[in-house]
Amino acid sequence: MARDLMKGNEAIGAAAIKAGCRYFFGYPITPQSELPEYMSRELPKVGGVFLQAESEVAAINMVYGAAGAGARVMTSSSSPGISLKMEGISYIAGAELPCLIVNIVRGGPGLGGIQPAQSDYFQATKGGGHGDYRLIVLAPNSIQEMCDLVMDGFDIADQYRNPVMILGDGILGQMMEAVELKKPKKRELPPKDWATTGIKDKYGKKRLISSLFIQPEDLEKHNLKLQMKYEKIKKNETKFESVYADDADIVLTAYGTTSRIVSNAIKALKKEGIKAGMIRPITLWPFPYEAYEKAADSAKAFLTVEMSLGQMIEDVKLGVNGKKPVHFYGRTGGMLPDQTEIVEKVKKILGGEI
Amino acid sequence: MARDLMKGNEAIGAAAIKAGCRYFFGYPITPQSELPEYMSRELPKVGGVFLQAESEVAAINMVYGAAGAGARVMTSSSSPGISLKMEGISYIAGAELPCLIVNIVRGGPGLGGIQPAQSDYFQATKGGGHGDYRLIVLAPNSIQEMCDLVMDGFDIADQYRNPVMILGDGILGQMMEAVELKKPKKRELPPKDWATTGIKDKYGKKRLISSLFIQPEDLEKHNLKLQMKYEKIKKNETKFESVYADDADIVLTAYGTTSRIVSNAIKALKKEGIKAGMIRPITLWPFPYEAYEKAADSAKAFLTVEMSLGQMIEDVKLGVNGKKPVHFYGRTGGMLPDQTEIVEKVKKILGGEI
Amino acid sequence: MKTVFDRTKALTPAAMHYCPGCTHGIVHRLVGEVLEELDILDKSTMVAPVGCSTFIYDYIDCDAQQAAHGRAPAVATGIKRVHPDSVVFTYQGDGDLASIGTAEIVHAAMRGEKITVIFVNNAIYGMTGGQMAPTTLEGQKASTAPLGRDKFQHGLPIRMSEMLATLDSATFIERVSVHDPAHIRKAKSAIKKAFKNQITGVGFSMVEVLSTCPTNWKMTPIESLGWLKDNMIPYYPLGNIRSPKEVE
Amino acid sequence: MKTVFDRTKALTPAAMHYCPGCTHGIVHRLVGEVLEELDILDKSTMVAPVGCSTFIYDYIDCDAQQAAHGRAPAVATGIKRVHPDSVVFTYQGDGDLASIGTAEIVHAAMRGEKITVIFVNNAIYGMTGGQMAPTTLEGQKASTAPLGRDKFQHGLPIRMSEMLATLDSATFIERVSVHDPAHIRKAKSAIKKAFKNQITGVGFSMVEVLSTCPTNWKMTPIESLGWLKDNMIPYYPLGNIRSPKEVE
Amino acid sequence: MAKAKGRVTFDEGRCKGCELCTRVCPVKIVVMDTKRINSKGYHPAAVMEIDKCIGCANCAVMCPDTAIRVEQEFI
Amino acid sequence: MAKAKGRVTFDEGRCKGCELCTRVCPVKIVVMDTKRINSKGYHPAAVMEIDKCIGCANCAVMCPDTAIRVEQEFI
Amino acid sequence: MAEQQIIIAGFGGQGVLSMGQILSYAGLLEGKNVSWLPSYGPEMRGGTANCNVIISEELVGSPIVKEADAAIIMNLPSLEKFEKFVVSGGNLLINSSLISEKTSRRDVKAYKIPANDIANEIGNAKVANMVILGAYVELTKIVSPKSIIQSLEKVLGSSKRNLIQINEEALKRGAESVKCLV
Amino acid sequence: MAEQQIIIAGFGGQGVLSMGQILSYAGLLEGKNVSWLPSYGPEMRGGTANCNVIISEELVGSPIVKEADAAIIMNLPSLEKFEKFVVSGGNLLINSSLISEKTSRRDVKAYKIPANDIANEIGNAKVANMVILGAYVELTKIVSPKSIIQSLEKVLGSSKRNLIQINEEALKRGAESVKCLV
Ligand SMILES: Cc1ncc(C[n+]2csc(CCOP(=O)(O)OP(=O)(O)O)c2C)c(N)n1
Ligand SMILES: Cc1ncc(C[n+]2csc(CCOP(=O)(O)OP(=O)(O)O)c2C)c(N)n1
Ligand code: SF4
Ligand code: SF4
Ligand code: SF4
Ligand code: SF4
Ligand code: SF4
Ligand code: SF4
Ligand SMILES: [Mg+2]
Ligand SMILES: [Mg+2]
Repeated sequence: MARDLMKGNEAIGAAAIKAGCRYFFGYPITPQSELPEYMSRELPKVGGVFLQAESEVAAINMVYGAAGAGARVMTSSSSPGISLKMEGISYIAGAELPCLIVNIVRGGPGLGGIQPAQSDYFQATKGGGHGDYRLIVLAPNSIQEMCDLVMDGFDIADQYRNPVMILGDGILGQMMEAVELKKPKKRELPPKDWATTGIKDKYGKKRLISSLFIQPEDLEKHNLKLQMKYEKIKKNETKFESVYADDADIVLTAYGTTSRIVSNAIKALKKEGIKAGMIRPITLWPFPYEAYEKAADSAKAFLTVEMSLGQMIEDVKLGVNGKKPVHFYGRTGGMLPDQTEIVEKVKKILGGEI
Repeated sequence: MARDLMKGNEAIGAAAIKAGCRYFFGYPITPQSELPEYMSRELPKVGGVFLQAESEVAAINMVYGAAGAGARVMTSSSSPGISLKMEGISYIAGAELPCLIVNIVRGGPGLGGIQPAQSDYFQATKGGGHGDYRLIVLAPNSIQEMCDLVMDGFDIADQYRNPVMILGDGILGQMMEAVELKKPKKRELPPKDWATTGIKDKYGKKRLISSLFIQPEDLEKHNLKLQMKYEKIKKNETKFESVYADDADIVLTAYGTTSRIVSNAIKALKKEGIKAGMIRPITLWPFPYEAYEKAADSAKAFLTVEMSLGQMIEDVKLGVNGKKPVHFYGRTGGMLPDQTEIVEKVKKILGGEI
Repeated sequence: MKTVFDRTKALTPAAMHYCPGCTHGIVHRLVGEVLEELDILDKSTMVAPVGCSTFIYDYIDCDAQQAAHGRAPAVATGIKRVHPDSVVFTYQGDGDLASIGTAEIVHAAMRGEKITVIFVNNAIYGMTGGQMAPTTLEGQKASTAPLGRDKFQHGLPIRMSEMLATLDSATFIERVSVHDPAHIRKAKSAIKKAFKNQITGVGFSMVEVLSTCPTNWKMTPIESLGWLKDNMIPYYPLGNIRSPKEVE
Repeated sequence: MKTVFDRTKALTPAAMHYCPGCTHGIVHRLVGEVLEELDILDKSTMVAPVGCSTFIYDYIDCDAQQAAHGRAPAVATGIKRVHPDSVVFTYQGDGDLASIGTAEIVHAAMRGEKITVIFVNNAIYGMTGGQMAPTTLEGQKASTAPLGRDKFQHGLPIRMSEMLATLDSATFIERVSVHDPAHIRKAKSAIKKAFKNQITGVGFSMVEVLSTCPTNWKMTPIESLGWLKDNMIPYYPLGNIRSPKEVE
Repeated sequence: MAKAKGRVTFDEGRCKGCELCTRVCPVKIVVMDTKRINSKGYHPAAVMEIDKCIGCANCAVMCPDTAIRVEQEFI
Repeated sequence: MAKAKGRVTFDEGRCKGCELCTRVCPVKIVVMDTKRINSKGYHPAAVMEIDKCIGCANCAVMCPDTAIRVEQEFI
Repeated sequence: MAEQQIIIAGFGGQGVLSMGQILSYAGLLEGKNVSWLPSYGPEMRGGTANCNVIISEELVGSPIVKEADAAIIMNLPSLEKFEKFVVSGGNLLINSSLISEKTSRRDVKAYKIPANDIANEIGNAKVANMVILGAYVELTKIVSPKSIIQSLEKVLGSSKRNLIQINEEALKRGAESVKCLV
Repeated sequence: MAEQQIIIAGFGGQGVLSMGQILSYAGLLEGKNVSWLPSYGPEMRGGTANCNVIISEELVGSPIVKEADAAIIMNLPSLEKFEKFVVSGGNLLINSSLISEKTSRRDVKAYKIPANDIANEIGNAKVANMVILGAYVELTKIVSPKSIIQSLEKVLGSSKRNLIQINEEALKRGAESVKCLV
């Protein structure tokens, strides 16, 4: 298939359908409404179902039902709507159901605003819901990568029976770029012999989807099982991009849209002869801590750039583990990090001014 | 007033009423239902209002309304119910409304179980809701401290116009201990001139409670203002208890019920001549990072004990900042950390086995 | 001799955990019998609520999903949309369906979701220990309404069946009771209709079953049946409330 | 000459942000006029929804709280319970009240919460760009129902007023329209009654106002009024649906 | 008209002693056996004069714990 | 019977050119002034033959932007 | 006796939890530090019930009792579940009216108290808990019988004040039942 | 010309966003890397609209244009808002049909294109955007007019194919309007 120009929100939909997703349950919210709208047009054409739920709470629980029934299913929303899904996400993680959840982040807290932000990092990576569970969080920085990660995301979800979140922002949702919907590399996936089809089939009966373990011994055992799975995911799925990070004096960190602003800044710094590199986490959970351990040996300092007032920086610090100073530059509420300000900040850091 | 034997959940209610709380909106859930039940009996006696909301979502939004109207108001729930409140909590933080939220944590994720746990630490301290906001999180380890913190919590909330969370667990909710409802130390509190009383009064009209800032410039400004407030809270309100931590070879960390098990373990270790101490964070946010910076100079190692599979440990690591190894011991799903296992773990760590 | 009554094969051998005399057990059995008689046990998925009947999946022998409190109709929607030819039903208490899950049941009904809903109204929160439900009667005491439900403070109880019957796409709604054998038999026939509607694709069907909670009503099981009859039925009248022409 | 019509002092001088011909503006003015005429502007708190009318707090000159999407009745409950002598009202769209906020409006009505609800039903999600609402008519196109609302896929539209009228404690419910001056005048009188009920402590009162969304209906403002009259009123009949004896 | 004759069998281990079955027997032959305690710790229900049983199954229909099985014949 | 006479005043800056007022005037004197554009960028509404105005206020009642003020006297 | 850690267990309805509360409150009345921790769960209705009580001169550390100085056991399942938690040399009080089995522990001091029989003798089956509590207090002297009575008044509340006398009697009879053994 | 960063701004309904899309798509057709980023918000309805377009030989870094090589300005508020983002020496195309004001920038190449007038001349006021786009393409040669036409067919979709001719005409007239200036 040739490259086509697509809007981020719609590209997510196209990639999902390509990946075999046939069920979408969602509720409108800016800046992601083009995604449900796209699905409402396109899913019926491939025999799928689009359903606008009565709320985000209902939507995530419909996802629970459909995922438990064995379907490839997704939902999407933006910040306040994602907060409403927290109980449901915790249930999905607890019941080990695969699904894709898209958060096209906007400025918060509360009703906040509708411009792009990255202030839901904590919520996505540390568990906005209750209990010891983890989402696999994928953070693309281009529409192409978004498509690729959406397609792979469904496979990852199925492979580990775990919900996967795509963490984008208003810019990634609204912008258009060239994309090619490549046929996704298929992973070896286990059969969904646990799914409640209702029908007595080759997997027999009776199947139960549940996150309830009333005996604490059982619940602990279940949690330890989840934890082992999470360790496996950490080992297999951690993903990041390193841009000149190996011999940089300063290593910047940014994900998503912000990483593109940072990469402009790095180019500008290069022109001035300053050796700046970037580690761009592609999986926010699992976070590429090891990359920082390594970089901390050679770099003099770190700078984390976020569209928030400082959330990912904690993970960067955990990775750097005290070996070098970790600085922060962030904008929030829908304001974008400024390339010039980043350049200035880097110079100040390297100049010892901060 | 003399000391009385009270169940944790009821003691919270008694302390709240003593602190002037007159409004409670909640929804039943084990293991905290005694608190709403207590309030339903006691609040009407003092002219207050108890209302069982149709859901946790409704309850937190009733709290928003009542707090915005200038009342001392609270809600309580347990893990799944708290997840449902995430959007509302983000709104309350965004609109800068003071209130008290109680989470008597149980095992998760999902429906999980009903036995005590601490696996909502991330949710409480890192923001389970969307956006750059912070809850002030207080973690008592006895019924007496719970009462004291409830009373002070209302004042803290009013002083900073910020929601305060009491993070307990099933044991603290269900156990009985002696308490004395001391007259709370009053802080100097600003007038609630921002509250929508509906009535044109000395503060004039028209007041608006909102978290919406449609212009990103305004939303960023609002977020920076919040951030400044958070810095002030960090400076003024960080609270921890240090138990033999100054000259300990190993510093354990635990909060809430777990800290009592750890303190038993420390006693047992002392008997064997092992110098173990504990830093017990009383405010989980703001977290007492400085205490760890200091302790990291003298201690040889750290051990974090949680009723979870490892959440607070990230904050401990951020405090220790790579200076010394930080170990972990945790039980989850309603299972309790075992004193003997803690003792063994400490010995292994100090013996260089792990 | 002919066996005229035997335990339905749709029930697992497990002993139910309900309190002595709790009529949840009767309703479970009726659902099981209907599943067996309609021969749909092997094509059904049930959605369990949060409430005393959470563990229904231990007792009825078909596929099951345990839903978050109140969200069973949303979960059922997800399942039914994926497997339109299977039979999907929820079993929900009054706290689950009439309080926290109000939006989900209303919208499943509005959409005419082709599911069957068994709504067990015992006028109280059973599992959590007797708190007030939206269906708790005026004057009835509850652990969060120690002086009894008060019209001015709490409003008058909600009649879910009548409310949902205002929705054009809620095709079958009937209220039944299980306080004596005759009513139990009627209840079964309503439940059967509600499942038949689903099989024939008619649409959303709900049976509201008036039920007891001896433990939290603080009565003996027998007193409870009497209380149900004397107090609940007058406020929650029995009978068919909505019926599609296609079925009758 | 006598001034027979002037801008009410209850409205701030701000120009409203609504699209040309959007009838939200008319409803705002009616609420403002009623507040002025009943002289309750200085004892009122309004609760703004999420929707095009979020910014109502910029236009009506009284205390206000901005509520999360759908939760205005819960927020209003919190306010009213704290200040029972003040006047508290919500202003909500159909997405806000009839979709995400279903549980909150049903239970505020069930409790007989002494608040006034202005429910602006324009059969679409205005603010977010024309997605389907629970009140979107059969066949009506929406950005998430590109082929129009389909009875089998989406069910038939919800009539909130009729549904809430089944609740014993929902004392006053009336549906009005603003498609011509005569109906606008009637709408105002219903709104006035709804506020009077609150002042006299009668209880929960709601006025459903059929309204237009020219932008998302993709019609001119004038066409929109005609469409409302010809399509919405037949499905959403006007008139008083529930009325307390105490008021009339 | 043929006379109905019934036989009821109790799965005693299931019985919770709720007494519901005792109130619905048209011939009032179901009673609680207060002298015995079953494995669950309850006094189980039992039938006294089985000859009177008409096999109406009311008792079984009423039992929340499906502890009763009923057979019937017409003689 | 006294004859009603009216006067309408437009707050032109508020007008969004929606035309709603033009359809409700019983004497059909409210029209859009297509020759002018107001500060908001719209053709504003205006009254052509003010003498015909009966001061019924229909136009004002219909205007979503409260751009119209109406006076009336009976002569 | 610096600290007593006690487990009290039986089935719901035997007054197991209130026994613990009365004991704790008596400790409080004597100026000691106390904690009372019930088990809770959905299985509680009609199922088993147990609580942990700690009475101490010092501040109470963990309220969870894993090494009990004493266990008061009201029914057989509780014996099986809890006897292992008693420390070597600790007290194990067994309600012999309902438990004919013996403990498998050889290293503890076991007492058989026919609590239900005694309670029936004095005319109220419900005070079996007070009988065995009386025995426990007599054995350990952890609190005075006077404090228990005072505590009883508090816990029973004004409505049930008429029951005080029979409870007192039960305590006394319980105490007597072990006097010979001590 | 390795990279062009463009801002296109005007009010809603002027075809500002589709102008950007057509340009981006043309870039794509020529094998370049492109990005298109609209502003969005509730103020958009009836308010202002603008988009950022980047056409580049290399991978596009940030899609946000802060240093524009060119700005296409369709109304006065947009001039005031966006002229400052043009780099020194960059192109500033102003729709002089609606904007009589001059730019305050002295260091940019400013072009006045009477886009609406030309559009009206050729019989369809709606193609003013194509007129000014034609001018822009003529000035920068960032893409070929052919690619624009091809892109047009794609963006307009099959239903509006009949409009292609007039759009072509508009592009040509726009190009002509600046030929003399170049
Ligand atoms: C989100 C959430 N809120 C509250 C609870 C606690 N809870 C469990 S069951 C229940 C109510 C059960 O009452 P009902 O639905 O009437 O069922 P019953 O037990 O009476 O059959 C509640 C509130 C929960 N598990 N999850
Ligand atoms: C939790 C949440 N979900 C979704 C949204 C997005 N949202 C904003 S307004 C709206 C719908 C508005 O429609 P309606 O209530 O009918 O009001 P109208 O604009 O038509 O007047 C939605 C879905 C949100 N802000 N918050
Ligand atoms: S608590 Fe009530 S509803 Fe639950 S099992 Fe017991 S009697 Fe039944
Ligand atoms: S989008 Fe619709 S409802 Fe919103 S202001 Fe415009 S016309 Fe009115
Ligand atoms: S079958 Fe009928 S007659 Fe026989 S014991 Fe049961 S209820 Fe009585
Ligand atoms: S109804 Fe069933 S459980 Fe109850 S007493 Fe009779 S046999 Fe036993
Ligand atoms: S007041 Fe009446 S008559 Fe006069 S212009 Fe307005 S609508 Fe026409
Ligand atoms: S109704 Fe009002 S806004 Fe609309 S054209 Fe008339 S004066 Fe202008
Ligand atoms: Mg119930
Ligand atoms: Mg609407």
